[in-house]
Amino acid sequence: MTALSIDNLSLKLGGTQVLDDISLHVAEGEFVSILGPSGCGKSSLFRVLTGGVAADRGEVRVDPAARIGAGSAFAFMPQRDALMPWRRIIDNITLGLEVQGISRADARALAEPMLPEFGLAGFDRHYPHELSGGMRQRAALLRTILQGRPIQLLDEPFGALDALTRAGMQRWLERRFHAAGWTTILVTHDVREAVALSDRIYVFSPRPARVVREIRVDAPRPRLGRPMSDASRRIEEQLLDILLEQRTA
Amino acid sequence: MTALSIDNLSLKLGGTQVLDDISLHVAEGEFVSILGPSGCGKSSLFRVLTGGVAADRGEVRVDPAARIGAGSAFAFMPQRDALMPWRRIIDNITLGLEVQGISRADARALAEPMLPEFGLAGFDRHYPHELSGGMRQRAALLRTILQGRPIQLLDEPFGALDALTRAGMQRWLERRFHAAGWTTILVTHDVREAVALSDRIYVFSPRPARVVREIRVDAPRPRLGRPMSDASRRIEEQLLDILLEQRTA
Amino acid sequence: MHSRYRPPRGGALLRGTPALLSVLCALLIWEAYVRVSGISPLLLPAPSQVLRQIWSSREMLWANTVPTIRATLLGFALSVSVAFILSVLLDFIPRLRRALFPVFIISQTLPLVAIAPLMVLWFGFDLTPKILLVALVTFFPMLIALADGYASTEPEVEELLRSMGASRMAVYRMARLPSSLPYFFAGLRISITYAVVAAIFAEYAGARSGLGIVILNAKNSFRPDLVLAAVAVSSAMTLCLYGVAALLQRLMIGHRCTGGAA
Amino acid sequence: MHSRYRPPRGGALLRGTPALLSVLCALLIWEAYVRVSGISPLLLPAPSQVLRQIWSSREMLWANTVPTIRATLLGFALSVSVAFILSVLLDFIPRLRRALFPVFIISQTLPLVAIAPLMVLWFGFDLTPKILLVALVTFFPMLIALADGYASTEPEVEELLRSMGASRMAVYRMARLPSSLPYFFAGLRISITYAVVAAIFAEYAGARSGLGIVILNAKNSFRPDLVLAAVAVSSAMTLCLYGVAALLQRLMIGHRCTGGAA
Amino acid sequence: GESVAVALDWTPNTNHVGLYVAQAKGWFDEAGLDVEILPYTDTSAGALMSSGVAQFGILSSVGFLSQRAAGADLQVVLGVVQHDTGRLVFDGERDDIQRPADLDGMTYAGFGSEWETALIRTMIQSDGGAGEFETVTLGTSAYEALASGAVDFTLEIVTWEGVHADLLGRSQRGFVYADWGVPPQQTTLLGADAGWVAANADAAGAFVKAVQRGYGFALDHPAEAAEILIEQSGGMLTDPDLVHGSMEMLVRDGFLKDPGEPVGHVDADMMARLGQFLFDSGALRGPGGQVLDELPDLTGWVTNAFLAPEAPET
Ligand SMILES: Nc1ncnc2c1ncn2[C@@H]1O[C@H](COP(=O)(O)OP(=O)(O)OP(=O)(O)O)[C@@H](O)[C@H]1O
Ligand SMILES: Nc1ncnc2c1ncn2[C@@H]1O[C@H](COP(=O)(O)OP(=O)(O)OP(=O)(O)O)[C@@H](O)[C@H]1O
Ligand SMILES: Cc1ncc(C[n+]2csc(CCO)c2C)c(N)n1
Ligand SMILES: [Mg+2]
Ligand SMILES: [Mg+2]
Repeated sequence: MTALSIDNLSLKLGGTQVLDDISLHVAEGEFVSILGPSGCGKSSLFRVLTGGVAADRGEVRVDPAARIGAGSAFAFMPQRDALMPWRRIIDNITLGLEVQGISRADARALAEPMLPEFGLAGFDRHYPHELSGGMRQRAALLRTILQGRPIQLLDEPFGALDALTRAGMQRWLERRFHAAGWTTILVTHDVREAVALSDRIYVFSPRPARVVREIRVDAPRPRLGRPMSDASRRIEEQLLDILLEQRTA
Repeated sequence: MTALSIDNLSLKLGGTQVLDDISLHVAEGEFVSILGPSGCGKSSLFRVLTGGVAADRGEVRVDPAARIGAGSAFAFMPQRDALMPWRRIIDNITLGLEVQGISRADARALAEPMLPEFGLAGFDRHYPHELSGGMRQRAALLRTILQGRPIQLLDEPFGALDALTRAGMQRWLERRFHAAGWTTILVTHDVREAVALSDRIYVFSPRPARVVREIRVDAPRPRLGRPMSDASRRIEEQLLDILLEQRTA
Repeated sequence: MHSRYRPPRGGALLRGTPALLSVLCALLIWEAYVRVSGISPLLLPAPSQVLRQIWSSREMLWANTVPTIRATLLGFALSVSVAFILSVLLDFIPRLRRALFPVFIISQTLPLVAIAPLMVLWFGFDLTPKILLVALVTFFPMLIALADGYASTEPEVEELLRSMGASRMAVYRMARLPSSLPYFFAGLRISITYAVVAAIFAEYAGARSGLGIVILNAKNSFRPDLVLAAVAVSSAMTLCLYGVAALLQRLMIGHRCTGGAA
Repeated sequence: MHSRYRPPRGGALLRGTPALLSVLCALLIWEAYVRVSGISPLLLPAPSQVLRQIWSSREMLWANTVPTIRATLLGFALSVSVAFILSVLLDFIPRLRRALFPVFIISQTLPLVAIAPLMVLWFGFDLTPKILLVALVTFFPMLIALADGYASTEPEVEELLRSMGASRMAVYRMARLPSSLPYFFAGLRISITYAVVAAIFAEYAGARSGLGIVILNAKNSFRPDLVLAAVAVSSAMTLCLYGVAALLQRLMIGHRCTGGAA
Repeated sequence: GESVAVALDWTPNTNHVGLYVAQAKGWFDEAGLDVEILPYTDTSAGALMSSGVAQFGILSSVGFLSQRAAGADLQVVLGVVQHDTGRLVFDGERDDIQRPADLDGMTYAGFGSEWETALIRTMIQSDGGAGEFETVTLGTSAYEALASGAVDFTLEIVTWEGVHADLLGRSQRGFVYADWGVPPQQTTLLGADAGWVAANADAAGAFVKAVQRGYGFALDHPAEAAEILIEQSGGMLTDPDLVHGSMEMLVRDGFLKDPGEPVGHVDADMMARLGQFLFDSGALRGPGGQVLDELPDLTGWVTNAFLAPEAPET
């Protein structure tokens, strides 16, 4: 079943054509990645989905079943963490739960057990400016996950993490997403990451973004934490080729 | 000749021990990377170097020859871009030159030819909030490079870039640094990047950061843009092992 | 707060020393000037004389300070509440903002000297006209501060909240309101000083008692020392209120990276 | 600015329509009330009568508006300049800030009604006391706005500048000053409305001519229509000044993500 | 010529007519004086004179006595009116006020001076009342407050506010101070900065004589003087009936001149009795604010030395 489908979306921002006739769809429980050169329009696509900007043309349809309650179907992790400087880390993390009307105490009770896993234990009482770049990113990720929405929109969630922390988070995510049956769209600039996590990958062109290729990753799972399979390696090379081609085109 | 030496540096921030007896040195023209887990204290080390915080103990010595004029010896690229929201991109990029007393017109003349290379052509008149995450990062990098300081401190300069844009920037950097004879300290979370670019690599422990290993990379140059040499691969594996060990320790 | 931006330690008392010194200095110069120049005490009395007057008239001054404090506090409370409620309304309904904001600006442009007597005639000589005048004078800075504060909200934070399904109300409560606090406190500290001045002015326009009446009577009786004594009392009172506002600011947003000055 | 936060288009005129409508509405209700209730024009003249009065006394009103405008503009210019210079000094020398800031707060707590007559006695009936009073009343909001604005500077940006070898002066010019502008303009719009009120009050305390004199004399001569005519002129004047301040804000920082309201 | 500024005690009214006539007729210029009639402001004429902003000023006799006792270097140089124009007034429709004793417990709209209390208390007590009433300091809003019923009584100048009330058909009644234990007084006077007068005796004499001539002209030509006042006061006095009515009353009731005395004559004895009364009431305070325990010597507080002995030609 299709959880989300985007049809012929176009967007202009301040005179710059950013999205050009984007169409894509994501099935329920599917993990889809978007790859594309920096500045092509990936984050802008997310802004359209979350209502941050209105598209000039095109349509976004969300599976009605995904809209639980009055809230949004999406949990969104922006590229820049958007932590509130006046809230302690724990209160930033529970923001989405608070919005959903969960009491502060309950929200904290939900969030606190996850702090160690995210390397934030002992920092829950700190303010965002007292955290490192990677810690802020993990706090933002945790804030997103905690909302428990059916569709997760993640905009470069691991950009500021070192290889090991990143691998740990990826493994955690994959388990968690699988268990929860969450639909996911991941924007990433890391081809290997996309291959390791995704069911399908959309490759975007340079700005204005068009979908230049859609690739199904059928390498056997689990793919993380073990030597890369040949299938994965092939797809990675294929993707790099497509990107390279786009670039020189 | 030693361009920069750091001896027994310790730093506490808001009750958290961040740096613990860090000693390292960088020779003139050398490219040194710092690898370490997220939140260990890499950015804090840079803040000590640029005077953002005062160390509790220890000493930083900079080669007097590196201190040209009255200005700082360092050109610093912070992890979060620190672009000024009220300045256009071009004026953000030329900020360092303006500080050095170069006229606005001259500074722009210096900066403008480099915009295409950084993928910012046509965006010089935009404000930072009209740029994508990766574009902001490239603007911050260009702002750093343009200062022409003898020592470059780069805090994850490619974190928000896709693989290809990143590779392009790395190549450009290597050429440019080589030509200018710049001393460089690169903080990165990408082991492969560190191996590809560095003469030496320091590996930091988790917080509080200590230097756990110093590794010389003697793989033949140029290393970028071609299949990885065996020497490089060995070093990469060695580094991953050290990091893993640290983590579980 | 980054450690180097921390205010110097040493207790409020120690930190207040330079201020006390400079005030003392000014008083000494003034005293010396009066004694050396031999200027008529009808034009400029010496601070020592003013002090003596404060002491000898302490009961009368205190009896007249109470109504002024009451008018100030009630009027200011009214002003902040109204400004707050209006700021919310105007923030939620842009149409209303465009329709009403200019009206509020106009309300602010009415010269006090013309309005105060009218208020007194309409509402009598009791607390009401004073409260209203204090509110009228101080509410606009609060409104502007709040409105500009709301406008300073990071769009990214708002978009994030909206992506979470936050209602307009929740966005307001969780993003716009906290973002406005630094502006709010700047406005608060500005308008609290005006509040006392406005209360005294209102008394001037018609009252049974209060520091304004003391000043008026002392002035008409050629008693500048008593005028200044009342002025000193009113200043002390304003300083206290300002201190409370500053303290509140420190308590509520002092931990932020970007806190208020002084 | 993100596109959805753009102010609605359509020219200043069109956007001003709701405001004009609401002001007109208020005037109409007032006119109707006066006509229906048959209230004595000595207590509350109708707006139409006030308008007629403005027209028939236009020369006298204009002759008295000029000195008020002059005092307002000169006093306000003095105030902004002094506040700016002081804010820089206090920003550069924290020791000075601790010593002087409380003194400025005290200066702000002095009740106008007590200070204005003293100023007139010291400086006479000419421009000087008016300029000084306007400056005294308006300079503190500007100072607070600037000081809080400086304090709102992102530490990251300052650290970056310092890493570039920027002098304290350059950090001020390139980071602290631009960061303070939103606060500065909030302060500007607050204090410009007080400037006119202060000028009129200063005239009340002693002047050869000016709107304050017109109001005071018209009131004592049982001429409420003339009082309101002068009030209307002063309001119009304040509105113009406010408009100029708002325009300046739009021109200078309107492009920023976080702009002022209204 | 010599620059001279005169301060007023109220917005332009018929008490000031001599000043405006002299100005309009050019008599100040003739005397070699450059005279400016300062507009009425919130700062009292006494204060303006003692700080040197003005050299002359219109004063009330009670105000003058209090200010001089408090140390202001003032001197009376001309009497604007020869008899009491002050009245304690209230709404004529009110049956509950028949005599001063009825005012006990009522609300008085005051102007912010201490002598008011002494004067009113004396009136009430001389009628057998307690002399207790509440004061609301209203200054220039006193008459609006009385008209709107916000207060019960206030003081007025019968030749101005009284005429105005009559014209409006407001029934208003009043008590004459002198009927109730207060010595008679010349309510309105021309005062001067005594220091300046001593140093500039010629200019002072020229000024006072020109003013005296102005009041003399008003006495002889009330209608013409009223027109001059209307014209000179800058558009504030738009009710000619009030000005003319007031001028007529001043002349008709003999306020401007006593037989056998020149226009502007000041009665030193009358002033001395008023001074004694204020002293007895404890309303005179010295420079430090202490109630005077000894009546000061009043010689030299008033002078007729600058007046022309006979009313000059008009
Ligand atoms: N003001 C502060 N108060 C308390 N702790 C602080 C403060 N500033 C920094 N820290 C702590 O210092 C540690 C090091 O931070 P730093 O930014 O140097 O990490 P980093 O190595 O750059 O990490 P990353 O790779 O995630 O950017 C972090 O754990 C952070 O929480
Ligand atoms: N308000 C605006 N005015 C003009 N151009 C804008 C505006 N907002 C975004 N853009 C442009 O839209 C393009 C797409 O931006 P977007 O943030 O979506 O890129 P991205 O694919 O997320 O890139 P990155 O990988 O670097 O984050 C960029 O070129 C940016 O300059
Ligand atoms: C025209 C005119 N009306 C009222 C006053 C105010 N005033 C001052 S003293 C006093 C009482 C005198 O006995 C009054 C009524 C004035 N000065 N001139
Ligand atoms: Mg992006
Ligand atoms: Mg870091």
